Amino acid sequence: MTPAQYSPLNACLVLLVLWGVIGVAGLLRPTSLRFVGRTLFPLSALVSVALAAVAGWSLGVAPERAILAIGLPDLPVHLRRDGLSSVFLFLLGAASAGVSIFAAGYFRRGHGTSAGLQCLQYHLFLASMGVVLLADDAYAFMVAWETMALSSYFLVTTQHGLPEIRRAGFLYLLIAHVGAISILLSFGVMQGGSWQFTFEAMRGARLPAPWAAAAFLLALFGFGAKAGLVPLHVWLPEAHPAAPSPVSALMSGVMLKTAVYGMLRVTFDLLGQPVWWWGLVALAVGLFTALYGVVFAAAQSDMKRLLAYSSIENVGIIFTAFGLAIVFDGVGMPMLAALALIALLYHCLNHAFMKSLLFVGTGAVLHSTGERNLGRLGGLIHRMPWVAWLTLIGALALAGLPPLNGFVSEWLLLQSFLFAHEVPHTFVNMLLPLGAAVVVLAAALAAYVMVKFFGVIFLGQPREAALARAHDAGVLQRLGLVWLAAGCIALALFPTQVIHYLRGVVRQLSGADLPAQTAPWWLLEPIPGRQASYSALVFLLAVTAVVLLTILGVRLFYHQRVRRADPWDCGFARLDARMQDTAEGFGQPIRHIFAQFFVLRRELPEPFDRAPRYRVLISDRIWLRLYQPLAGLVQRIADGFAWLQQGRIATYLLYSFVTLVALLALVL
Amino acid sequence: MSAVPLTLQLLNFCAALLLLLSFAMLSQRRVVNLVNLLAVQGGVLLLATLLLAARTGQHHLYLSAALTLGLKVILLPWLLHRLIRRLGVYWDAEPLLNISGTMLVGVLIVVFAFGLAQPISQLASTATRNAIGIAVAVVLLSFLMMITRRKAMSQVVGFLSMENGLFFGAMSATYGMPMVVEFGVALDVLVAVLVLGIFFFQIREQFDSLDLHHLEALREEAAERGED
Amino acid sequence: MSLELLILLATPLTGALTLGVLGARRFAPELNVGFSLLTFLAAGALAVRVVAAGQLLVAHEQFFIDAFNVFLVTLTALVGLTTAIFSRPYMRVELEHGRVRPLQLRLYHSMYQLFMTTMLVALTTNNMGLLWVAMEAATLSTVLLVTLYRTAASLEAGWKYFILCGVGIAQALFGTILLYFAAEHAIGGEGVSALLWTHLNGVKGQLEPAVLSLAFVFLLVGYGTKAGLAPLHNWLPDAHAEGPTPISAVLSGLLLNVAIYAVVRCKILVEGSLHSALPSQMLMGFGLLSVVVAVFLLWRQRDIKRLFAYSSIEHMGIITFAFGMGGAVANFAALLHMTVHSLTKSAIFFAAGHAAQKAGTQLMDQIRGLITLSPTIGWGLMMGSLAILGMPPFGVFASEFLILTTAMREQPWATPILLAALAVAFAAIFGRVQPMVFGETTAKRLPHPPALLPVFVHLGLVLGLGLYIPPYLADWYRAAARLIGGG
Amino acid sequence: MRPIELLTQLLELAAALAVAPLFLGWINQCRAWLQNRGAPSIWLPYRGIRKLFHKDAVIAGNASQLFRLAPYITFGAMVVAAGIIPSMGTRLPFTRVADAIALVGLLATARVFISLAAMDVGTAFGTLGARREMMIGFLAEPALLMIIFVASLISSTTALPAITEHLATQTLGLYPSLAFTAVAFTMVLLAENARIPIDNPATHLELTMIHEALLLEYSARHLALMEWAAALKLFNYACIGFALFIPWGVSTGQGGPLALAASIPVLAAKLLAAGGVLALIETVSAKLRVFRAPEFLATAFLFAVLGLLVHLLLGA
Repeated sequence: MTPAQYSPLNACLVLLVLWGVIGVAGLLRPTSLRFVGRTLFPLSALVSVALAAVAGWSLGVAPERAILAIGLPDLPVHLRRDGLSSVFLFLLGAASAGVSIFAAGYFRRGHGTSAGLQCLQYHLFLASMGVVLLADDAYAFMVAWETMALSSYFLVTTQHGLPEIRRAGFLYLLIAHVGAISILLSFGVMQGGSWQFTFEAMRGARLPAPWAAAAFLLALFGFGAKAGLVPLHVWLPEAHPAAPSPVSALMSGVMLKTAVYGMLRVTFDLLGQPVWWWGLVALAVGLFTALYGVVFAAAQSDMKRLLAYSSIENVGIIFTAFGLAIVFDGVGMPMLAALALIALLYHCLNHAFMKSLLFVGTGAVLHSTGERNLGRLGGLIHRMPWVAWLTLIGALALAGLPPLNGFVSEWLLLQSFLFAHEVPHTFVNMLLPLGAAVVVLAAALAAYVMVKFFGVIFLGQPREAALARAHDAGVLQRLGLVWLAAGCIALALFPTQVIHYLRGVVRQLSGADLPAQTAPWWLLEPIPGRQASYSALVFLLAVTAVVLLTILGVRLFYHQRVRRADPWDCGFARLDARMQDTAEGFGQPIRHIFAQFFVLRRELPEPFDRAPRYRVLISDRIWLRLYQPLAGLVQRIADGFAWLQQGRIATYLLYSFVTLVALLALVL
Repeated sequence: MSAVPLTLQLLNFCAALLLLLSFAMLSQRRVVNLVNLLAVQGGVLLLATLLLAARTGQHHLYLSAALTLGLKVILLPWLLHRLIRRLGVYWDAEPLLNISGTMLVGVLIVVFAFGLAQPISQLASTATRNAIGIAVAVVLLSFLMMITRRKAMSQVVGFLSMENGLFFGAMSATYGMPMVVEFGVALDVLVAVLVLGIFFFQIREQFDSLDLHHLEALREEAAERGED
Repeated sequence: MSLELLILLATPLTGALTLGVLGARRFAPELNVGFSLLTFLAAGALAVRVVAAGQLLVAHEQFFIDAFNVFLVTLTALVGLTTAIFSRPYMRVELEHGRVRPLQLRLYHSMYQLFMTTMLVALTTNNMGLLWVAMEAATLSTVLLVTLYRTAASLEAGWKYFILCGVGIAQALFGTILLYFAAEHAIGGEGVSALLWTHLNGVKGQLEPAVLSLAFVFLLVGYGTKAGLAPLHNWLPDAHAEGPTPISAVLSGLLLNVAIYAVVRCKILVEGSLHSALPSQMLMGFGLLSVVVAVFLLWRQRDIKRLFAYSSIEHMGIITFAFGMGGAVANFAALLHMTVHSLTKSAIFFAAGHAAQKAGTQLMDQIRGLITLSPTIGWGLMMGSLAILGMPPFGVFASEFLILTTAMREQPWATPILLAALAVAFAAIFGRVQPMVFGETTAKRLPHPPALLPVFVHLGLVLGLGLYIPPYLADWYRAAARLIGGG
Repeated sequence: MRPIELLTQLLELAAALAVAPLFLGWINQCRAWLQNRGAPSIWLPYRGIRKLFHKDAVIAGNASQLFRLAPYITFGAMVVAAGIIPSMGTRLPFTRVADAIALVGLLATARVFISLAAMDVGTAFGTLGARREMMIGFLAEPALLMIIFVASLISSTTALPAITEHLATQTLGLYPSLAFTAVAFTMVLLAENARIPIDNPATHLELTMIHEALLLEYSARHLALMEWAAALKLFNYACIGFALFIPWGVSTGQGGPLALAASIPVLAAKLLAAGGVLALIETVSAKLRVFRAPEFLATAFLFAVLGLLVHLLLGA
């Protein structure tokens, strides 16, 4: 296109179409790994980079519209790109670039869906996420939304030979579908009887308070189902491990964020004026989800399930920030609302990079060891240094430790929590600060989880002999890991620059904004005058400086001699690798302290067992208490209806007769 | 009463007779007698049609009278009798609801039907206004009969008497439907009975009996869920 | 009498007679396809003409084509054609399995064409009496097809189908009589015209409400039975499950539509005379009840064709509910839903039929790994099920989108029920289909390549309708929606 | 930045590095006195560190780079922390880099690296120690944050020096809310620095210990750095306590060299007192089972929350 008619929106569309083309191209030679893996996926990574660039560049650009000639008769597909879309498009592009390039090296021969078909589904998934972010009318949004669910479902069930994977896929698609219907109903409320399903009309529609609340709650349910808010989270720990690692990375890193995007779009853009108590609902759900997720993450012994639960935790934190923003916005504290929203968006970006990094890291481990169970891993830092050290970055970031990026967003969130006591509602202003404590507890637990994750996989001694044959990631995989890690570091070291862009987005979204930033470029001081400031860059430099000085000093004043010896075995000379602490053991304090979260089933060995074994089965209380009874209820009702249908024709005639007489009596 | 012309009195008499006949069917347990009653019902219908034709002088009524004679008085009873002889089904088993109970329900139905017909009769300009109530009653009674019977054959008889009720309703309310429809209906009834005949033989060779409890296999039995 | 209409009605009739003679020959299936094709062409021509020249009133006003029924006519002819194409290899295989004998094949082909005739007559006629006759004839022509296999189960199914629909349709006749009665009153008794829908529609304002409400009850119960509305639906699953698959496809895809069509025609008249919400409420009640009953019975099915029969009941419920809500959007959505449902559902029955043939059973627990056995069937079944479950970008989603959003505004009380029902339906159907399509297979390959062209043609159309509805089609729907009222 | 500020900064760092082991020694001294047994030399920690530096480092065969890097990182983190906390003056150029929350994060980072290093060798004890250390950590952090919250509510900032300055220059010096939080803080301090009642720094009985289990595989210079870092950590916590609860005496505002000079003895006095108090607590209380630790820290958290509510209620 000529520069005259060049617009970011068109560029994005072209790139999305390109994704589609690449996907279809995969069907040309569906079984050729060389073609699909080594050719198409790198190309798609390039497209991702381009998308990230376009979106990033368009952050400041004013909103723009487009209307395509497809869709329902009175409702062609409306598209609109504004700041919010751009942020998430950037997220999509930047994260998927790393994941795609990793995936290029990830493909293997194996039964299940052919590589070409996976390629199609994968790119359909990416493109539909893009359309979700650009859609400007309910129908286009819903179509893209469900296409996203569908394509990811097929990706999850790549290995559809295994029953548990089919089960995971089924659960995932079921909950996604229910959520989608709820979103649909929320749109039905928001169109306000105008029968205009464009978002433009919804912005215009002024709903009466109860209707608006209904729309919000329906949306919260629907998007919460996709984001994995408790108690709608059950699909997440099933689906993420089932999917191939790059797909898990995308689902966790990007797809969950589309739900956040939808929630922001509905609440701040379409409904316009959020009411403060909505925020309390979101806040409560978010906090509970965060705690629930991280506690379960700590108890897992499958590395991908662990990451999945940690995703639930982060979604919880994001929704906490969301609720906080609504509360502030509702009671007329725009500056703090802006702060909370910035924290929210920042955390979305962070999590996209960290979680994708960790998932592809586990992918690399899985790839070279074929093992997902923490109990059979260990000591891989010697075999796979690249993966180990790059994953360490992700782990530390996810643990919310300075100077990495996870800390920045949590710091911003806590800063905004500090003002919660100024909310002019008694009780609320007392309870909100406790929310901060929950967030910190979740963050600290996240550190616990990450120590477990990294320590058990990469540190210690290999728990299985087979691990000796583990090999480090290939070039393409390394490239992907490096890209994602670099993203984490960039987000960590230049928060002021990121926030500068996010401010514009937030202003566009809710009209709220931070005061003018006065701090120097290297110093993050969101609200000048409060002296609450943080500079990751200097921080890092200081620590490194001290460390280097120390090392130097030690070398200067003392010697360098190091002897290797066996570890201290307390005089019990037959210690072996299997006597290390297991993942279950590491989770034990959590199980002890948060006992009421779990339903535990233990198998303890008898003193004289020939083959003593210790097993702990941890199950989700919500699954047992909510979902199984639900299924049982449906079964019972179904049996009741079936009882009415006993095959006797006289009975059926009786039904008709009674119906007839009843209706006649009705009109009589 | 003297104001009412004779034909009209006769018509009302026929109507009453029809109602009586359907009660008789309801109480009757011998299939052969059921068929005979059906034939008689057809006869009464024929009589009513002729009377109406004579009174209103609408010619197409004669035609439909002829149809009635051919189809409902002669052909159908003959077919059914043949079937009964060929299949050897003479008795219906004990009905699902005992006779007296059925009668009681029948009476209630009649009351309901008359109540239902009230508003219509108000504006019926035709000669036999109050006959509609009876038509409804006959239809519902035949319905009841189909519900309570166990043999396929008696259900069919019920079905046909329902058709008769409809026919009577159509005539008394509107001097019969347009001819196109009349023929269509007649054709359908005929085909229906033929199909029935085929059916009966198929059922017979399948179960060597026309007892309906053979036809209760397709039901919603407990199905354990697979993986889901 | 317009030429297209003549061909449209005459072709299947002659087809019925010809095949009644030649139906057992080797080329009979091809002949069947040929007649269906001719019918379809005629329907297309008719549609073009009506779209061009507006509504059509021919043969002493006995036949009447307007926007409402012309698209149903086209749809019927199309599905009739594709089903004929599908039944070619299908019935061949049945023949080789020895499930049917050549003579039965003759019956099958001739009755198939007869059934098409009755459908088309029922759709195009202007005479409520004739409509009734055609509906009854439709029952009679299919009842012997349901019992084609002569198994105990098929006989039972046929018997129930015959009795229940016969009794039901008898009520419809009484309703028609009452309608006639009221009309005669309003118009004055010049016999024939008092049953012509156009006339009735003209004078519906003066029709006696008391009579019409009675008439509507009888008509609703009568045609509702054929439309499979709960609790009058009991014949439907049996008939669908036990008959040959092509018949299940047309029963589900066409007969139900025509029954709904009849109900709606009556509703238009009655609403015009009653000026009360009663008919709408009845429709909504029936609709919701059907949806709920159907989804919960879906939950416990083991037979693949029974499963999708119940899903047909569910969708008829949704359509009825939408018509009950009324209003431009809802009617539009309901018409769209009729179209996409009959396309999708027949496609599913095609795929399911082949699947059952390949696996040699209709029990879903014994059908596994279709996707490895025959990818086309597997994907066909999977995509069809997802489409019927309202997954975008398929057209079913488009109509459900409109229906649900409308319900949320107009009848918010109903939405929780619908939400729950759709969720249960999804769990039930998808939970069954997924293991059938995926997983490890057991069955062996068959000589005859499956005729899956129809499946993918249908699904393609449904997909297209989901993404883009061509303007003239949209105008059809709009005009029809306006006709039905509210718009 | 003014030279005086730089001077203060450097002085603080130097003081921390120098005095931290001494503070440890002083506490042991006091404890010995309280348990009336002969006290070891107060300089003992220095000797220990010096000795360790001279030894040859012995490392487990399968230890990775992480294992060798951890001590330096931990030490570095502690030094940087010392640079953030205003122990003598509040006008520190470096403190803008990190506020109280970042400080908590910094301590957490150190903890994570120690734990990872402990898991690296892959003996049962290392993992056990890491596990317990992380447990204490995630229990203590919320309490610590609540404590900081109260202080920063009072002075409406999270920057530690600003808090100190605000509290120190406040006319009304008495905050009931701070009284509550002071108790909470003391408990957190004990837990975080592996003191009785959570851990016993004097024992080497593997199954009961936490801190020692972490260091089990370390020797020589690495161990020395770890020990020094531990001392620094204790010192830092003490200084945080001073900054929040007894801020008086630090050179605030435009305080010149004199004020700075004056703040040195004040700090010394505070440290002596704090050492005494710690020794006293450790003497009168017994070590808890590991799974009593949650209750202990929950109590600390409760006190902090009470402080918060009291502040919101009384505005003081």
